[in-house]
Amino acid sequence: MSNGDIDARFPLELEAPRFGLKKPEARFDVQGDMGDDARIATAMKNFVRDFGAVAATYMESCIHCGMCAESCHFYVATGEAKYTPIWKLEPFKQAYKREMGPFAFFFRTFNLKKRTTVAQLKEWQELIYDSCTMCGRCTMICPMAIDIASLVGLARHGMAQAGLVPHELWGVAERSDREGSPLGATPKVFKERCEWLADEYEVSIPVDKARANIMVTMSSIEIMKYPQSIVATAKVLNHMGADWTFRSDGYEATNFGMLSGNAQWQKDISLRLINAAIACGAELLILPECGHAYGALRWQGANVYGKPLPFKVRHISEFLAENLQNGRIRVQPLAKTMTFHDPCQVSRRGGAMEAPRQAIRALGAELVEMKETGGLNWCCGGGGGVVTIHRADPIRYKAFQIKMKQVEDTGAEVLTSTCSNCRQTFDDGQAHFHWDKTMTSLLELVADNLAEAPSERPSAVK
Amino acid sequence: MSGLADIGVRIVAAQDGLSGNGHALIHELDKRLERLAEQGATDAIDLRGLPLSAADLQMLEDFLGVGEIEARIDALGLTRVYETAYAGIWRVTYYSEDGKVVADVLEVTRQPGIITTPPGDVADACGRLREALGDLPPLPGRSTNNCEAS
Amino acid sequence: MDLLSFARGPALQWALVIFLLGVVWRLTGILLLGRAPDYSEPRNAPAWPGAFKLILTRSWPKREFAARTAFGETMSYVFHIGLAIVVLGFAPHILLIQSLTGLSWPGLPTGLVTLSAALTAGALAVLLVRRLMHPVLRLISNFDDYFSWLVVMLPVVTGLMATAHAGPRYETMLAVHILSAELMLAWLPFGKLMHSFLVFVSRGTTGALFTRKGAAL
Amino acid sequence: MNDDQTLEQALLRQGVSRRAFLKYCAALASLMAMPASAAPALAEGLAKARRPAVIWLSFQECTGCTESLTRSFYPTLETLIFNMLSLDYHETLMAAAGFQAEAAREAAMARNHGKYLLVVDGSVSTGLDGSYSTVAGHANVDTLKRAAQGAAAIVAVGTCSSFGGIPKANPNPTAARPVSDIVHDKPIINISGCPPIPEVITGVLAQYLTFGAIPELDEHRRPRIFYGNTIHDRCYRRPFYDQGKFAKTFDDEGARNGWCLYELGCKGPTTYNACATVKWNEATSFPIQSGHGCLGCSEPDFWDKGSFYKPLSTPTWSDRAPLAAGAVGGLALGVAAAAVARHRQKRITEEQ
Repeated sequence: MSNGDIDARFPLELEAPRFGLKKPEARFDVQGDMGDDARIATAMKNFVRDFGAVAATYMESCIHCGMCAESCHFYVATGEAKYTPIWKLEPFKQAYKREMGPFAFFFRTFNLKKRTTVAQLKEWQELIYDSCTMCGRCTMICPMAIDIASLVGLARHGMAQAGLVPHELWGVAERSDREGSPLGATPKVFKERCEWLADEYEVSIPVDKARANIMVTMSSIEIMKYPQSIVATAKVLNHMGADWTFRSDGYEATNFGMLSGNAQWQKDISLRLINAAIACGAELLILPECGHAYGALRWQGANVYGKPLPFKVRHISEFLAENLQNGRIRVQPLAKTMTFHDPCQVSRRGGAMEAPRQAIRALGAELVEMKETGGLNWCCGGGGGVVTIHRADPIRYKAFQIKMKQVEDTGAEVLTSTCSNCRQTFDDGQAHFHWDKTMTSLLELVADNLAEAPSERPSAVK
Repeated sequence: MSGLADIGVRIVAAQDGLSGNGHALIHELDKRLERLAEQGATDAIDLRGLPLSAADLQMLEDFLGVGEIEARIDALGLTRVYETAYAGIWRVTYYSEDGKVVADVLEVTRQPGIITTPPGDVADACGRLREALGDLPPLPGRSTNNCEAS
Repeated sequence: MDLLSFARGPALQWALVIFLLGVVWRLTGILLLGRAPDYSEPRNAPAWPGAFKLILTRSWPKREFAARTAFGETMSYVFHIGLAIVVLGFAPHILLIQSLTGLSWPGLPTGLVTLSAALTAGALAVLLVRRLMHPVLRLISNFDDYFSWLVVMLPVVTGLMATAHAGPRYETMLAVHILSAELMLAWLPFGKLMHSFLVFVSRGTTGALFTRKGAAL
Repeated sequence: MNDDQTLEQALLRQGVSRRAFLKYCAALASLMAMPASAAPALAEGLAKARRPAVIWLSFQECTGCTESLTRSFYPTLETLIFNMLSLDYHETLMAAAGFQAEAAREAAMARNHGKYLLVVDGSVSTGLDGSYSTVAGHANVDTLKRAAQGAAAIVAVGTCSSFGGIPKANPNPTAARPVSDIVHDKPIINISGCPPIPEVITGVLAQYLTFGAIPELDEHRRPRIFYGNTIHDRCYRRPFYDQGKFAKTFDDEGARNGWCLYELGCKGPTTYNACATVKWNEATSFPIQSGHGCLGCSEPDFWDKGSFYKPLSTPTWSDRAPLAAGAVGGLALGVAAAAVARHRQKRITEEQ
């Protein structure tokens, strides 16, 4: 299948409440025209590549207690047993036991674990992609502390190489690798947007400065759907008098290569950011309000690069919190009750859980926590690429109801988060359920409430 | 090396509290006495076959009391028989010739078997009596008695 | 050789040999697989205290999950704690452990141990029914789950029977009890019962990895 | 001989009154844990019983069983039992010796063919055609076979004749066997114990005489009436076991307090006998009461079931080398499995 075909068959839907490709019919998706043997061999090769001591520990440890189901929004919302998190890994576990486990010899010799088949992987495509946001809530309930989300991430590698990814996700990932953005935010589009926004909002937006202390990145969701975020970013950084820049050779923080499971694309996408940051001599790379971008660069970036990164990587919420607390960002009090939706990859799995709360406190707003919050927050249902997959809509909407109930229970006036993917999932859910709550961006709230008389200190801010 | 003398010995008092078995036994006696009264059914309870503490036994003795009859039988050692204050309940204690208790029984009966004359003994006695009678000098004017009927 | 002598003699020796062989085999086979270096800038270093933290804290369920998992967790606690009381509290068991490891501690009254065993057996029975009824558990269960259940249940039941003098004569029942425990020992490394060791490895791994990132535990 | 006399007649002749006999039966019933109300029936049965002839054969034994029997705790009643039996041949107890004794046995066997009770103590040597143990030139095993032919029943007194006992212990140089291994066509009652409790021997004989039938036996052909419970179940120290209170050494606080001897290797839990209830030496005591664990002497192969001082729940072996070998083997297999897996990982990953 050529790339042109994909663009024609699944054109971008830029007017929809959340970005994606045109809705195809329900199906098992297959990319490429490999035979079944080649496909399964490729899947196995890429499954096996990932089996190290950590994955092995996890796969040996499951006691089949079934508790992970109770933590998963897709199981809780639907009651369907197949959405039990550990069940989603069944073919992956099967491959492990047969090929790499300590007793693999017996499993092979006596065929105690059968070879994984293409039919099986096709069946599991829905479980590995459509019904897992890799939110990691199941890790929190597992009595053996098995990190199922990371295993799903690994399982996706084999699926992607074997061409068994849901089309929309494959499509955006491929476009991302090819064009530099999953949603059409090519370098040209990005630069034009920045210029237009600078004019429209009368704000200085440096792009492609040769040297800068801080390199800022954006999510294409923000670029295309929430461009105010670009403005907000610029306002805050300018307010601080920071030495910063966007780079047209490394601005896209989303990494659909990682979400689809294509390790090569993941690397390509990450290296763009890393090389751009190195090129401009940045000491700090700020990741935008995007969940998986944090996991991709903050925690996996250096490993993709193969050595420690020569700059620090921080999420925008961490940056805001630090500078609100040390007074470099000064804000007017925002006397409202506010509830915060933790983006799974930043909070629970990323470890930046306190930063947004510090920022909210610095804003002077009253934070009303949801009943399950922080490390145990319910996922919005759209992460892990799920929001791109149309056939997952029914279960995603069901899962979203859990989220809506949580938000309603707080009674807070403002609903905010630090992930534009969560934000578009909320917007989509809001439209679907005709809900009266709109998700806001914490970054935009800070930018909108900056104190007057910005300090145009020339000194650099680390 | 420590000598045997160094090994202290502590004498632990035997269990002497009431175990409750004595009370259970009295309930049992009540049932069996009722059967004796209504159906004439006799019964016996081996006191040594039951886990009774010294206190239990003492309580039983005090509770049952002593009735009107007491007998001592001298055959291969002593046997002591007495009726308790509750007519129909007898205590029969068998001793060996050197005075050890070999059996201790509560009999629920109108008359314990050990007191009753064994039928064989009666027949033997009859023969012996007649023999003895033959040795007895006859009184003038009387004929010999006959105990064929017994 | 009678059954009891067989159970205490060669059977016990073989069971322990298989047990040790299997446990070491499996742990080594897992831990010696590749381990990729992590170049990311750690949020917390060193991370290993997190391993111990999670090993401890994950033993207690989180309040947020309680409503949905209370029943299964309660039953599991009953049978795990009950089993621990029986295995570690019953004097003859302590003697066995002492004879093998030299470690010893005071035993518990037989009545308490018997009660624990009965509760354990009850909880295990309930959990089996649950496994057969609950759609999730039925879906994810395999031979290992049912066989492991059996080899745990057998020593509990035969132990109770031996204590209660039920079934065959005591010495036979005792031998059957010991043999059933040996079956459990021999099976432990090869099935899910291995979690008695892997729980430390698995929780420790996640604890350390997540502490490094500052992620929620 | 007065073999046709009833027991009652024989006793009366010796001046034992009927009341005395009834009293004896009450004691016997109590001893055998029969219901007290059964005493009159027992008396009636025994009174009418004929005195059976008894032939007592001693093989590979230590005379402990006979010693035990002659130390029964009610001397008068004990005499009574002997009065009930017509003990026609017992090498240790009989006055006759040599050819006279042999002749007496042959005569008794012929006279009571098919009716006599054969009592055996000692195990039967079968090695070298039985020549390890002979009496008057006859191998024990042959004497037993011959005597068994005319026996109504066989009573094996002691663990040696019941189960082989110490002569049969490893390495069993004389190929010693129990009676039940040699004789297959006669009823056999085993009265095991090393030695058996004297009251148990007399009790079983009395019961056989009274009812004229083999009593109810357990798997090891022992009368359930005496061998129905374990020492442990009837032990006065049992409450300490249940409370988890154990003597750890023979001179510690627990031992002084009379706590349970399980940890010192007591075999009470797996030993069936009446020691804890009937006791020994005029009901004075029994091993556990005097501070030593039960050796399990009334059980088959008690000599070969591991140390007397190792608790029942512990291994009978102490060699840990196989365990270490297992762990080392596991390590080797684990390393090999990981190496193979990594090799496969490399191969699978690189092949295209």
